[in-house]
Parts: sequence; structure tokens; C-alpha cells
Amino acid sequence: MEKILEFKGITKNFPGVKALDGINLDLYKGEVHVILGENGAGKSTLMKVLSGAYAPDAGEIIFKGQTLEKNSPIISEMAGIRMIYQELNLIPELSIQDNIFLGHELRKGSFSDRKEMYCRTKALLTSLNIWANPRELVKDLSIANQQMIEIARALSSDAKVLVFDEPTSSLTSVEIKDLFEMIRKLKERGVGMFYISHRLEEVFEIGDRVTIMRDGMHVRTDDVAKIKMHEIIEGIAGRKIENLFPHVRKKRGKKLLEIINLNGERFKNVNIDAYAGEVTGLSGLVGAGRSEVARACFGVDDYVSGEVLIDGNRVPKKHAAKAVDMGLCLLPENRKEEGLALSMSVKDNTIIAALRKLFPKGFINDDLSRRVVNTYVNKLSIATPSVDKLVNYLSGGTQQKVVVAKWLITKSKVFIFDEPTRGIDVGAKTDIYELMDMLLEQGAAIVMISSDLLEVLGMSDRIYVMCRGEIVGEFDASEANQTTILQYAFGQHKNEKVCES
Amino acid sequence: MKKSRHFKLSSLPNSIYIFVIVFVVFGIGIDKFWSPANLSTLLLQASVLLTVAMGMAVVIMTGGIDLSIGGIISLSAVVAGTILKLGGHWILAILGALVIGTAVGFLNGIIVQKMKVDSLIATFGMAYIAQSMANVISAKRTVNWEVLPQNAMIKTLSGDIYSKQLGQYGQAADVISISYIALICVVVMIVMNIAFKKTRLGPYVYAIGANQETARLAGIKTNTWRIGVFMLSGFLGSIAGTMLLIRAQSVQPTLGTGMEFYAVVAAVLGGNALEGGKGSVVGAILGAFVLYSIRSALMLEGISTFWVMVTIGGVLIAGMVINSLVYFYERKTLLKAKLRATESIEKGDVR
Amino acid sequence: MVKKSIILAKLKTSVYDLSTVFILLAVIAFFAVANKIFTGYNYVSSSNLATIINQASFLAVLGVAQMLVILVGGINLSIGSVMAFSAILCGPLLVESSNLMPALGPLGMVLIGAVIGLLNGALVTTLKIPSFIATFGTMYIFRGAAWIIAGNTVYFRISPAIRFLAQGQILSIGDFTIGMSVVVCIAVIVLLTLLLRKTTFGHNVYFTGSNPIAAKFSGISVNRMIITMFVLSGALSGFSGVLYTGKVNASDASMYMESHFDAVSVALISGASLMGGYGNIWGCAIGALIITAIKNGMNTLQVPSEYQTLVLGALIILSVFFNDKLIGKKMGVTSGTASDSKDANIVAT
Amino acid sequence: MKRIVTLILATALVLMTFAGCVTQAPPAANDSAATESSISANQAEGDAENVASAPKYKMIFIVKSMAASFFLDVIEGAQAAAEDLNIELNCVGPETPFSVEEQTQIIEQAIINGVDGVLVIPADSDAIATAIEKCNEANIPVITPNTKANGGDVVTWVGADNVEVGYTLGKIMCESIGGEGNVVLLEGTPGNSTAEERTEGYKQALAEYPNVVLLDSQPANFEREAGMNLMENFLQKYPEIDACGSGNKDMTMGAIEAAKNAGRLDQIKFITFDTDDDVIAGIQSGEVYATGNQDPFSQGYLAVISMYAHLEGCRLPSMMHLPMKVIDSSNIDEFVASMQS
Repeated sequence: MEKILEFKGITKNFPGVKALDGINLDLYKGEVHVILGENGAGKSTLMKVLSGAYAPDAGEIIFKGQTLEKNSPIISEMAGIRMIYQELNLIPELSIQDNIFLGHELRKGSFSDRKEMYCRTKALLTSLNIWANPRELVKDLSIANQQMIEIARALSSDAKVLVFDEPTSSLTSVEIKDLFEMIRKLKERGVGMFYISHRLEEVFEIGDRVTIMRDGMHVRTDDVAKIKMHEIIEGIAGRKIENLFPHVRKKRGKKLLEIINLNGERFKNVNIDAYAGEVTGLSGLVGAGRSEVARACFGVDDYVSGEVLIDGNRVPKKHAAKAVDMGLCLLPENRKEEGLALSMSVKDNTIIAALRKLFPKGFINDDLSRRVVNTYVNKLSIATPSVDKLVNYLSGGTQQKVVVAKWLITKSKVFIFDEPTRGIDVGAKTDIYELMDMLLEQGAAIVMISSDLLEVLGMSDRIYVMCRGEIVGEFDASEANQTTILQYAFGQHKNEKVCES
Repeated sequence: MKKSRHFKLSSLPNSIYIFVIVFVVFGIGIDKFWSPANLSTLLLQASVLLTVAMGMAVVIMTGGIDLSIGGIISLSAVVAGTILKLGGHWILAILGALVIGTAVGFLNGIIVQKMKVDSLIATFGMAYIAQSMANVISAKRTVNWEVLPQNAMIKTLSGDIYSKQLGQYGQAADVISISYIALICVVVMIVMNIAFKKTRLGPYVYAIGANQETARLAGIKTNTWRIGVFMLSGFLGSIAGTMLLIRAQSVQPTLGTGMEFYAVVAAVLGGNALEGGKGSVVGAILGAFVLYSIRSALMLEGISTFWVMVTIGGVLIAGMVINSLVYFYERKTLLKAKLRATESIEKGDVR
Repeated sequence: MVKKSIILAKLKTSVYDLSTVFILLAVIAFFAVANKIFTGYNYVSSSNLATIINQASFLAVLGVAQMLVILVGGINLSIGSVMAFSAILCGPLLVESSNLMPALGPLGMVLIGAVIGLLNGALVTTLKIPSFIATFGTMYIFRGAAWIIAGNTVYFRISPAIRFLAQGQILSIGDFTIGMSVVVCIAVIVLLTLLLRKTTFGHNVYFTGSNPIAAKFSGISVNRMIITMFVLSGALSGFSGVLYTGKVNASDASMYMESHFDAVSVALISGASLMGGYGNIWGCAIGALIITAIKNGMNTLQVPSEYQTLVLGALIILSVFFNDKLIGKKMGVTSGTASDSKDANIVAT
Repeated sequence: MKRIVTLILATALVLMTFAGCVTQAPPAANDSAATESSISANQAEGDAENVASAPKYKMIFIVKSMAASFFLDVIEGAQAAAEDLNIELNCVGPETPFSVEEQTQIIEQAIINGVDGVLVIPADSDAIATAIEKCNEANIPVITPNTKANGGDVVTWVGADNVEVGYTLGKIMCESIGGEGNVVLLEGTPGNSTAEERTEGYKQALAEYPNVVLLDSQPANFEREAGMNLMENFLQKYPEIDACGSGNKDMTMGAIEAAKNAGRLDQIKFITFDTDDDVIAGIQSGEVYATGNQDPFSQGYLAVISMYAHLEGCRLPSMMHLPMKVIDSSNIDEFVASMQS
């Protein structure tokens, strides 16, 4: 089998983070190369380098014998490297066939040759066992079918290399079967495929080779036949604990947050308790429904049934303002969109949530707010020349600190941190951990959603693990370790059950 | 070709509801509303708005807006009129109008796409500019010309191609007639719909409106297309200007006043969301018809002008209310679907 | 070192904020010179400047009414109709012959304006109708309604109190006379600036305009903010109606048909961003001054009016173009920083 | 909760609007409602004395703009006539003031509607021609009050045309300052033919007075505030202004306010047009020197009557000249008296 693609010493640095560290990887014609790793292991970054979204700091990509010069999304696509991302890039108002041929329509003169496109689309869909009418509008399709169309679209311009990023995350088992069916067809066609997934059972079902990455480094590559499930999990888990976790267990205070049988769009029967002086870790894979739970109980999203209690009193549905007054606060996952007003100053961003508490009369005393903000800027050592600096200028870590400061000022009782250290360099991380501890000292309860296992293990006192919208396990930090948590997160604790489905 | 999903609530142009309501209510409530003469007049009068509304719809679908249409109408008409006044040939005059209209559209496109000025502002300013140009060229006076052989055609165009007396409503109400202007409008409608349905225009407009970045990654020259769309709108605007010129056999410099708003209203009534990415040319056409049928109906009934205004405003809002109701409904169903999907994932069921 | 950078930053931002002022100065300078050359008329004479200021004051209030909505990312076309509608409903109370207390009429107008504002806000927030469309609808409805109610009645001989409010002259140094309208305008601007800059409410408004989602996540009830701004804008439109009536000493249904154009123009030139969350109330004063200065200058130069609108149109486009550039610079969007931090975000996924 | 409220609000709006169209104009409506009621009244007494019960003729009266009091006065006159003659008269105007296109549309509708006569005050003398020709084809008689039409066969024209109006006022203006001095003009909306014609008239008159200097002439869009601002600028620039001519009263009333503030009211003679209460009051108090009175009421009245006469088969002169009455302090009282009667 001939090599179609090869990564040579790919390295990519982000401010404070070494995302990829000299990765060497190759892909043969007609093979499925599964890439595994924790969130943040660098899988997606590597693929983004391949697609040309990122330029590597070092190393080169060799495609069909020659290196990809100044790669860009368009170039890589022309070359025949197609990505299938989780978030779909389809135009909802367009028909399936228009989406599939968007940008390279077949034309008769200046008219687009709908008949031909129809036939080809039809053929394509049939070959993938999708029984949809090519003239259907994409917006009328189920999410699963939209995903299939996305794949079909990639195939339409006969791709040489396909990258599946979590393709099955929103597919039903039947559809997954169809997908695998198709993947096998593609193998016969000699298409090389990278396959990123969190469903380990899939590795054995579809994969030829498997590569495990960790902290942006290549751990091992083996034939699937030669590797065992537990080896994989250990491979993924085997991170050395750096001691950047200042966390010391305090005595448990009273129950501050109680989530009872919360049911919603993306999660069901969620029960979570959080106690004062404790960090309650909420672990699981991306898309397991952790953030959704957080958003729902904070009141920015709606939920179907269930209750959220703070200190025993009920938090009204979809009423964030009330939740804030009751002392609940959420530090959202993506701060740029949800946490900050980028066009406003550090001061305005930090003070915003506390305004009502600080100035009950409604009139702002600028000196006071300045003083307050300054104290927290110093406390959190937020790196900004002045509090009038626009947050847009600040680095990711500093921005996160601003968001934290925002809630510290409100003197909230319950803090929900969603991925508190995402995209933050190590130094800043410790700051934020210390900060959490400080909060605990003040008798706050913290719920920490994190995909970083070490963080969860290092910081939490109790750990809930979510998998596909459900809480699948609850541990005391003492009895938890990376492997067990991963097993639950991957849904491997009921291994056989998952496999037969 | 088979439109499998055409009768799905969400995929209908929203104006269809109001359109039906209006036509039924008026049809019943007002005698002569369905009379051939009324309908053919309706088409004739709506022609101008129909023409610009289609252009506006396309612009809106790309996520922009074109408030300069009114100015473009005035300007192009004035230019054509002036050419006729100078004894120019009628073809020359019309060409002149089309060229100037398209040029202004091009300018809009450049300002929006290259200078990155929000289209609302850009065209808002351009409206002032075009209107002033019209005033300058016409010296603020009505432009008229003596009928010469080389411009006699303009006169002819104002007439009917075909007109036949039927019987039932009695006299004037039964004359069914197709005027040249209506014909032009119909042709434009057909061309636009073909262009939108059968060429790349449609898909690209949706793609750009939905997400410029995705469109660019799909290899669409977004800049070119958006500028092109503004030019199209300008072009249609100048056609409308010419129509008004033909109708009045003269040009007042303030000809196009207020037209831009009517066009936006028609387009939006037609379900073209201002944020772009959804809507249809057909919808805009229906929207324009709604507006005009309301006006003509109320005029037939002899309702005072002011009530016509109130009604139009009300219908616009009513239309939007219906739109958003549909939107709520859609979201509900979508949510249900999602829930079902997630459930089926949980218990990897067999459909 | 740090101190210096702070000062620099402060200076920078203030310079960006003052961009409109520079435009104004440029305009005045231009017309001063042009008039000297062509007509020999002293454009910058204290009296002429006074005229400009007095005329601008009304336009400024109008602009503020628009700006309030723009701050939360909306637009309000119904201002003129609200003026007419309220002025007609309260017409009988405004005339000097009415023996009721003069404050009643204005209060009524402001109230009516507020109610219509509420309607607009509700349409925009709860029914998700784009403000452009919603307010266009109400513009038509209430203009029509005004005519229906009024017919051809003109309310004139407006009660002196209101007249004084709009055109009374309070102090004059030499031939530099400042009218009450200017005081009123300044009062409005100061009050609203205080409201928007010095109160929690104001901060929430700016935050909402700047990033609604983040606002939601900070426990701000976004819809309430938007509705409130529409109500304020409506109330202020009603108040502009009062000023207009007092100024021209009469009120009728066809009052100020072009207002929505003027108001939008002022707000746009004032350097606000249609995206919301960016703009200063006092900017409206500058915007109004710019427009008035141009009109006045072109009148004095005897330039035909059609060229006035020509210039106005160009000015709108250009000033917004440059303002956006400046805002862009101010937020460092142009530099690579934004994209880098984005990448940093993506790393972990 | 709020959503529900809004929904109610919105539906209320819808209902109102549809009430607006399917029923006849609601009681709140002004003219047409008035017509309806008056007619029905007539019918009532008609049946009582069993004279001609149903209205004999159906006519439509189209004005330039519903937004100008002058035309509303014309309509009053027309309706009075309709009432006296038991005619079903429908008075409308374009939504966009001075839009001749909309006037044309209304006429087209009227033809379908089968009216017996069309009375239209052309918003533009040239552009209305096509519409009139349409009426001729459908042999519906057309009368153009106030403004002439250049084209189409018109039964007759009633009134004084705008150039003439401007000319007369211009003469008065010049006379008022004894044939020499400085004057300024306030023009109407640029591009609006009424505005341009009146200005032209003024200028024709001025041409006859070599010693009268036209300092400046700028548009103020028939608008009070615009008129006021423009006058302020003029007062600023010109220390010597003896008279100010204007295309309509709104601009003048604005200008007067400006003059008041500048304390130069007594130095300037304001010549204007239209006779609304505020103008009359202005003349009585001496603020306004003179105003042109086209006598809108009679224009409307006479127009309708002549249409009636024409339909009854009488021959009419091709022009019925209603000379514009000039009203100033000398004859204001009798004018007011005549108004009351």
C-alpha cells in the first residue's frame, strides 16, 4: 500500500501552549487511521493544520509525494483533502444537490445543469444509502442526515483524503452502520481517512491503525489488531501529574446547589449536588451535555422538567437575573461570545454584573467602582495597563480572569466554571486554581466543568462523569483515577452493552 | 420538475398567507375586485413596485439592503427624459437610464463590499446623492419633450398591446387589457425567477446571505457577487424609472420618492428576513401584490387616503407577526425533532 | 512607564471619540474661507454661529431620540409620526387659549410618545420583528392616524410657556444670542449622558448593545433594556414634537415629514455604530451642528439646495467610513491580535 | 407574558386595519365618512319627501396632497356642492404628497369603478395627461380645478394657475415696498411643479421691477421649520430685507417666527399664499402684509357644480377663471365676515 499523506515534525505553538510538538504521522491509501486522545491532546489542531486553517510553526505536510506549499483551506480542498467537522457547513435554505455542488456547479451555458446534478446527487446518495430527494431543502433534514450530506459533499469532489472529526457524535446506530458501510466503500476506492472519535468501540469496528496523542505529542501508533482497549485507555490517560494544583480539601459546608432530575433538550435526569467549600467536578467528553446543564440551571436556556435549588430555594426557569441575585453565576465556555463585551473596557466588563449589588440606588460612583475593580485586578493580577483598556486587547488568560473577577465582585455563593482554563497558559492556570481555592475559603461552592482530566482530578473533591446526556458516575476524588473516569466518559463501563448496539 | 417539499409550511413565502387573506376578503367584500379590468390594472400599477421589489429581495437575501432605489428611479428616469428632450432616440434614452442605474448600483456595491460601510448607511447616503443628481440634471423642473418620430415609441409603450371588452360587470370594469409596461414587468419577473432558480444566482445568494465565510470557502467570489447583486438592484431600479417615465410621458425629478421603503416592505412581507440567507423572489412579488391589492381595493371602496396608510402600516406589522408566529412554530417543531433524534441516539433505535 | 502608556491610551481613545469634532471644525473652516472668497460674508461672525447653534439644538434632540435606539442596535423611523400624532392629540392643550395649565400638553405628548415607543419595543423584542420594519409600520400608522384625527385643523398661537421653551432667548453677549432651545438641548444631552454613563442602567444598556449574549450571561434582562430604550426614544420624540410646535408656533398633522431622514443622518454622522453599544449622546450635538453648519454655509454661499443634499449624502457615507476605521483601530480589530487569541481558544478543543 | 401582550396588541392592529378596509371608513375617518353620512342624511329626508333618493351621479375628486390644508379646504367646498346636488363624491389624494403617479393610479381605479366624472388637481401638468387620455377613452369627463393639464381633453379648468398666483403675489410684493428694495423668496419643495411654477411667477413679476433686488431664493420644502431656519439664515446674511415672498403659508409662518426673534418683523413685509386661520390672524395682527386667496372652497364647489352641469348636458366655457383674491388689512374684515356666513 502506498503512502498518500505524511506529517513531518509538525509543531504548532499558541501563546503559552505547545499545541503540537513535532508530530510525525502517515496515512496510506484506503486505510482508516483512527486518532485518539483527550480533549486538548492536539488532534483537532493537527487536522486544522492539515486543512490549512493553521500554518504550522515547523514541519511539513507531504501529500502525494510533494509538500503542500503555503496551505490554505481552499488549496487543500482543491488538492482533495476534505474535512467533515462536527459543526456543519451547509446552507440551510438550499437543496441537497445545490449544497453538494455549491461552488462547482455543473453548467449548461450559463444555466446550471440541474438534471445532471440531480442524477449525480441521486447516485451519490444512493451509494451512501441516504434515501433523500436531492431537491429537498437541507433545513428540512434531520441533523443526522445533514451530517451525511456533509460527508456526501466532501465525496462529490472525489477526495483523496478525508478527515472525520467526531462524525458519529449525533448519528443513530443505524446511521452509524450506514456511515461505516460507506467508509468501507471508500477504502475500496483507495481514499485515505483520518478518523477522530471518542467512541472507542468504533476504533475496533472500522479502524485499521490507531494513533494516540497526548499533550500535543505522539504517544504510539499500532495496528488495531495488535492493541487492546485497556492499552488504549491507559495510553490516553497516562499523563504525569504536574503539581500545579494548590487545592487542599476543606471541610464540607452546607449544600448550596442542588440540581434535581433536570431534563432538557440535550440531557436527562441530571442530579448534581454542590457543597460549600468543595469543588464539584463535572467531567465527560465534549458534547456530553455538561455545558447544556450549566446553561439551563443558570437560566439562559430553557429546560423541560426538574428543579434547581440554591440554599434550598428554587431558582426560576429562564431568569438569569434572578439566578445572579440568588448568588449563582456561570463562567461560560467561550468567553468572547458569551462572557465579554469586547468593545468595552476592563472596568465595564468586570463591574457589569455587580452593578446592582454595588450601587443599589442606581447611581454609579466611578471612584468606588474603579477602586473595587482595581482591588480585584490586583488580587487576580490581571495583566492590563489600565482598567480602561478594552478587553479585546487582552490575552485569553487575562480575559478569563476578567470574567472571573466579574463574578467575584458579585459575591456569588455558587460558581459554575465551564472550561475555566481553556486556552490559558500554564502560569495563568495556577492563578485561576488558587483563585478557586480562595473562593472556597470564603465558603463558596464551585462546580467545575472540564475536559482536562488532570484538572478535574487535581481540583475537585467529588467528580460527576457525564456521557451522552446522562450522569453515568459519581466518585470521590480520592477513589477516582484517570482510567476509571475515562472509562465512564467513553461509556466503556457498560462496555459490552455499547458494543452490541 | 417535482417540488416535493413545496407545500411545507416553512418553505412557503410568508406573504402567501396575507396574500390569500387579502384576496379572499376583498374578493368577497368588494364587488369588481375580481373584475378583469381591476386585475389587469392591478398588474399595471404594481409593475413598478414589482420590478424594484425583486431587486430588493435579492439584495436582502444576501444580508444587505438598498435604500437608494428611490433615488435611482428618479435619477435614471431624469436621465432618460433629458436624452429624449435633447431629441435623442428612445432606445438611446432607455439605455442611458439602464446604464446610470446600474452604475449607481455598482457604486453601492463598492462602498459596501470594498469600503466595508454597512449597506443601510451606504445606500441611505447614496439615496441623497442620486436624488440630488436628479434634481441637478433636471434643474428641478418636470422634464418633457415634444413627440418626434425617434421617440414616438415611448408614447406607444404607454398603451395596451391587447385589450378586449368582456361582459358581466358592465362597461369599464370588463375591459381586460395587457399594457406594454405590464408585459415588460412580467418578462422581468420570468427572467428573474429563471435566473434565481436555474442559474447560480439563487444558490450563491443564499450561501452568501447565510454565511459569507462558508460561501468563500466553497470557492464563491463573494465580493463580485455582492457587488453584482447591488448592480442588479440598480438595474431593476432603472427599469422601474423607465416604466414611470413611460406611464407619465414626462419625468418629475421626485418620481421615485418613497419607493425604496415600499420595496423593502414588499420584500420583507415576502418573507425575506433582513438578516439574509432566506426568502424568495416569488415572495417579494406576492408582497408587492399584497400592497397594491390593498391600495386598489381601498380605493375601489373609496376609503380615505389616511386609512389606506394606516392599513398598509398595519398589514406590514400583521405580516411580520405572522412571520414570527411561523418562526416560533418552526422552532418548536425543530426542537421536537432534535429531542427525538437525541432519544433515538440514547436507545440506538431502528427507525 | 505604565503611567505613560495609560495617558497615551486615554489620549488615543479621546482622539477617536473626537473625530466628529474635527469634521465639524473642518466644515466650519471651509465655509468661512469659501464665504470670504466668494461672497465676502463673515461666516464665523458670532451672530451667524449663534444662529447655527440655535438651529442645531432642535435637530440634536431629534438625533438623540434616534441614537438611544441605535445604542441597542436598533433604528427608529417613527419619530416624525410620533411628533405629529402626539402634537395633534394634545393640540387643544398647547394653544394659549386653553385655560388648562401649559405643562399638561407637553406632558401628554411625552406620554403618548412613550406609549408608542413601548409598542415599538414590544414588536421588536417579543415578536422579533426587525426594528427597521416595525418602526416603519408604526410610522405609517401614526402619521395616517394623525391626519385622520386632525383633518386640516391647525393649532396655532401656542401658549407662551411652550414657545419660550423652544425659541425664547435667554442670554445674549453682543449679537451672540443663545436661545432656550439650546439650554433644553444641553439639558437633554446632559441628563441622558448622566443616565447612560453614570447609572447602572446606562452601563447595562451599553453592555447589551455591545454584546447581547454576554449581557444575558451577566444577568441583564436584554429585552427590558431594548424596550426601555424604545420607550425613551418615543418619549423624546414626543418632546421634540413639543419643541417643534413651540418653535414654529403651530402644530398640524403634516408636521415634519422628513424627520426620520434627518434623525438618522444626525445619529449616523455623530459617530455611533449601527451594530450598537458604541456612540456618545453628545455626538448628536456635533452631528446636528455639522449638518446645520453645512446647510447654513451653502445658503450663505447661495449654492442651490440640491447640492446640499448631495453633500449630505456623501458626508454620511464618508464620516461613517472613517468612524468605522477609527473604531476598528480603537478595538485593535485591524491588527492580528484578535485572530491569535481566537486560535488560543481553539487549542483545547 | 410580554409576548402575549404584544400578540394582543398586534392582533388588535390587524383587526383595526381590516376594519379599515372591509367596512366603510370608520366614524373617526374624516372626509369620506362625512360624505357617506351626509348622503345618507339626504336620502333620509329625500325618502320623506320622496324626491330623487339615490345619488344621481358618482364622482371622484383627487387633490395633490392630503397633507396640505389648502386642498382640504377645496375638498370641503366640493363636498358642500355634492351635498347640495345629492352627488356621491369621493375625495382622495396620493399617500405620497404630490405624487402624480399615485394620482394616475387613483384615476385608473376610478375608471374601473365606473364614475360619471373625474375631478383632478394635477400634481404635475404634463404627467397627468396620460391619465386624462385614459378617461377620454372611457369617455368619462374630466375637470381640472386649480391646476391646468397640458394634454388630454378636459371639460374645463376652474381656478387660477400657479404661475399667475406667483405673478400676482410678486406684483403685490414689489408694490408693497414701493417698487424698490430688497426681497427674498421662500421656494417650495425642489422639483415639485407647484413650487417651481409659483417661484417662476414671482420671478416674472420681479423682472418688471428693475429697482427690486432679489437677494436670495432658496427652497424650504413647504415646511414651517425649514422656512424658519432659512429665514434665520437670510436675516443673518442680509441686514436689509424689505419683503419676503413665499410659495405657501407654512414657510411664511415659520419665517415670521424667525423675524420676530430677530426683532425685524416690522421691517419686513410678508407676502404669502393660502388663507388658514393662522394666516388670517396674522393679517389682522399685521404680521402678514397680504395673502393670496384662491378661494379653495369655491374652487371645489364650482368644480363639482360645473361637472354636474356638464353631465346634465350644459355647455361650459373651456376655462373658468376664478381670479385670486388678494387679502390684506384693508379687506380682511369683510373676508372674515364672508367666511362666517
